[in-house]
Amino acid sequence: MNYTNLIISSRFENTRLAALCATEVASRSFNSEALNEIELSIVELVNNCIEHAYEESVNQQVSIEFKLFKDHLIIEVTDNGKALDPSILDNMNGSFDFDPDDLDNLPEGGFGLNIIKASMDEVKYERLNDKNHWLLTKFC
Amino acid sequence: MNYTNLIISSRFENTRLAALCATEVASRSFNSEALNEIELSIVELVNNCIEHAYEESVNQQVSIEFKLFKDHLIIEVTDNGKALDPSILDNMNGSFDFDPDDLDNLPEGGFGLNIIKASMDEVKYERLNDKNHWLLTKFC
Amino acid sequence: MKIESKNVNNTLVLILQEKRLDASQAVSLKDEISEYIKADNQNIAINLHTVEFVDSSSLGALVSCLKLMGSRGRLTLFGLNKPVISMFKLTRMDRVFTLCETEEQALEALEA
Amino acid sequence: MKIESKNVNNTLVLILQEKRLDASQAVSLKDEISEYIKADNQNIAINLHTVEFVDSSSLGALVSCLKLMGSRGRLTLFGLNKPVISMFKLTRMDRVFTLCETEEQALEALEA
Ligand SMILES: Nc1ncnc2c1ncn2[C@@H]1O[C@H](COP(=O)(O)OP(=O)(O)O)[C@@H](O)[C@H]1O
Ligand SMILES: Nc1ncnc2c1ncn2[C@@H]1O[C@H](COP(=O)(O)OP(=O)(O)O)[C@@H](O)[C@H]1O
Repeated sequence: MNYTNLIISSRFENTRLAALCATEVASRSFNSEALNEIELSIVELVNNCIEHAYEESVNQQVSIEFKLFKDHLIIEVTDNGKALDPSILDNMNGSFDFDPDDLDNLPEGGFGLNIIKASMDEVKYERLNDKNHWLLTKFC
Repeated sequence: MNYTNLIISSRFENTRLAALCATEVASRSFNSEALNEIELSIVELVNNCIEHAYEESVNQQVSIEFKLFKDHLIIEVTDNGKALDPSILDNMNGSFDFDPDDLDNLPEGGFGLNIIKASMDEVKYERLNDKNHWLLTKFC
Repeated sequence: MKIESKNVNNTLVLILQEKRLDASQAVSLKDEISEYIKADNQNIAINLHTVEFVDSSSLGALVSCLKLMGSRGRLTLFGLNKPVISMFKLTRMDRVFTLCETEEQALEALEA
Repeated sequence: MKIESKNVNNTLVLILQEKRLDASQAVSLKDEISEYIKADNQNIAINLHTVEFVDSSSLGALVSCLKLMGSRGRLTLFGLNKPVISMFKLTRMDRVFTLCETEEQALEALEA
């Protein structure tokens, strides 16, 4: 197992540090399509921590742990911000339902969790000791 | 101040994670020549931790903290490995003295600390609580 | 956000200069393209060839621009790299935007 | 370590395919170039144009190859990117290696 941990300050510009580490760690075991999915998932997740859990207050910390095993990668993201209502995650089904011809009502947001669900093999959320823990798993 | 902390496992292939984070963090304040010097210094330092402090035993941890201030960057590298004899660092003068025409006696190593000293504005080493602490400073 | 622009016939071509469109740029992406739309450019083609990564906030910014354009005119995107195309397909936004490969095809689509 | 090779007149040109030469590659860099030297190639020109970064362990590997070549023949490097040139200058190894810009210049230097 190869272990890496990145801690960033809660600013959107720092999300790309998580993206860089994720793709560098994962590049040893995943093809380029899977790498894109991993990069996208980590960016969406860390953006959510900054936007929703920390409500954009800066200088909070987001921790991103990478554990690369022989046949899978586990990414654990932790923040100290506001809790998520777990039913929101449960109700996401990884699909994108909207009427493409109804221009005025096209969604401009609300994609993040569905993207993560569609891109990773497992997505778990837990609230523990006033912290949010996200556990993403992807098999090689 | 923008704070970032990266923890890697002690394998040479992980040194490039430190290089990626260093250049991404520093790219916001330094020009490309300075970025090269920062990247090189962090790679040399982390390589040394893995090679000398941990004597290449894998699955030890090296922590690299980046603190980006308005006019300078501080990089703090910490490991739990063997101590350095501080006189080694003190005796490095940041210059490279050898006879370029004496092929047989050209040095094949021993560049690392001199490279770091020549590339950064300040290099400090401390042994504290059985840990090695390296403090590198570079002004923008 | 760096954007170059040029006029070709009746179309404004906007050439993005960013490698990544993420949450740190989404607001300025939306604002700057919106300015061009509000300035009454009825045909806009956006060149994304430098862009290697688009997250959902920047995708949302582009959707917002498309809605702002509404019935005033037409907006197409071209030069999308593979990960960017994947993002549009994953979110099914490939059914909403006119995506072209080259500038030529984008101009044709707009002037048709 | 990916290395392509070709023969031009009496010179073996080795084209490195790596973006980074660091401690994780230094041993195989040294071993693979050493094989070419031991196989009695007397003129070797190494193309470094893909290489964006060289650390001291890889620089040491190249010095070791230069010493192994010794009086058997000649070794030059060409196509060095800016950070790589800086590394040679910083360590003063630019005084030890023959550094050329292009393959042509490298071949000329070897055949002179
Ligand atoms: N890390 C998080 N912490 C707290 N709430 C979150 C988090 N991520 C998502 N949420 C909640 O779930 C909703 C859906 O998130 P998402 O699908 O990413 O879309 P968006 O972020 O565009 O709203 C958010 O609006 C927010 O209420
Ligand atoms: N992080 C470290 N921990 C312990 N000893 C070190 C460390 N870095 C350097 N040293 C000692 O200092 C010497 C010089 O290091 P350096 O200049 O990097 O050259 P090299 O690593 O090629 O020997 C090493 O040989 C080692 O004895």
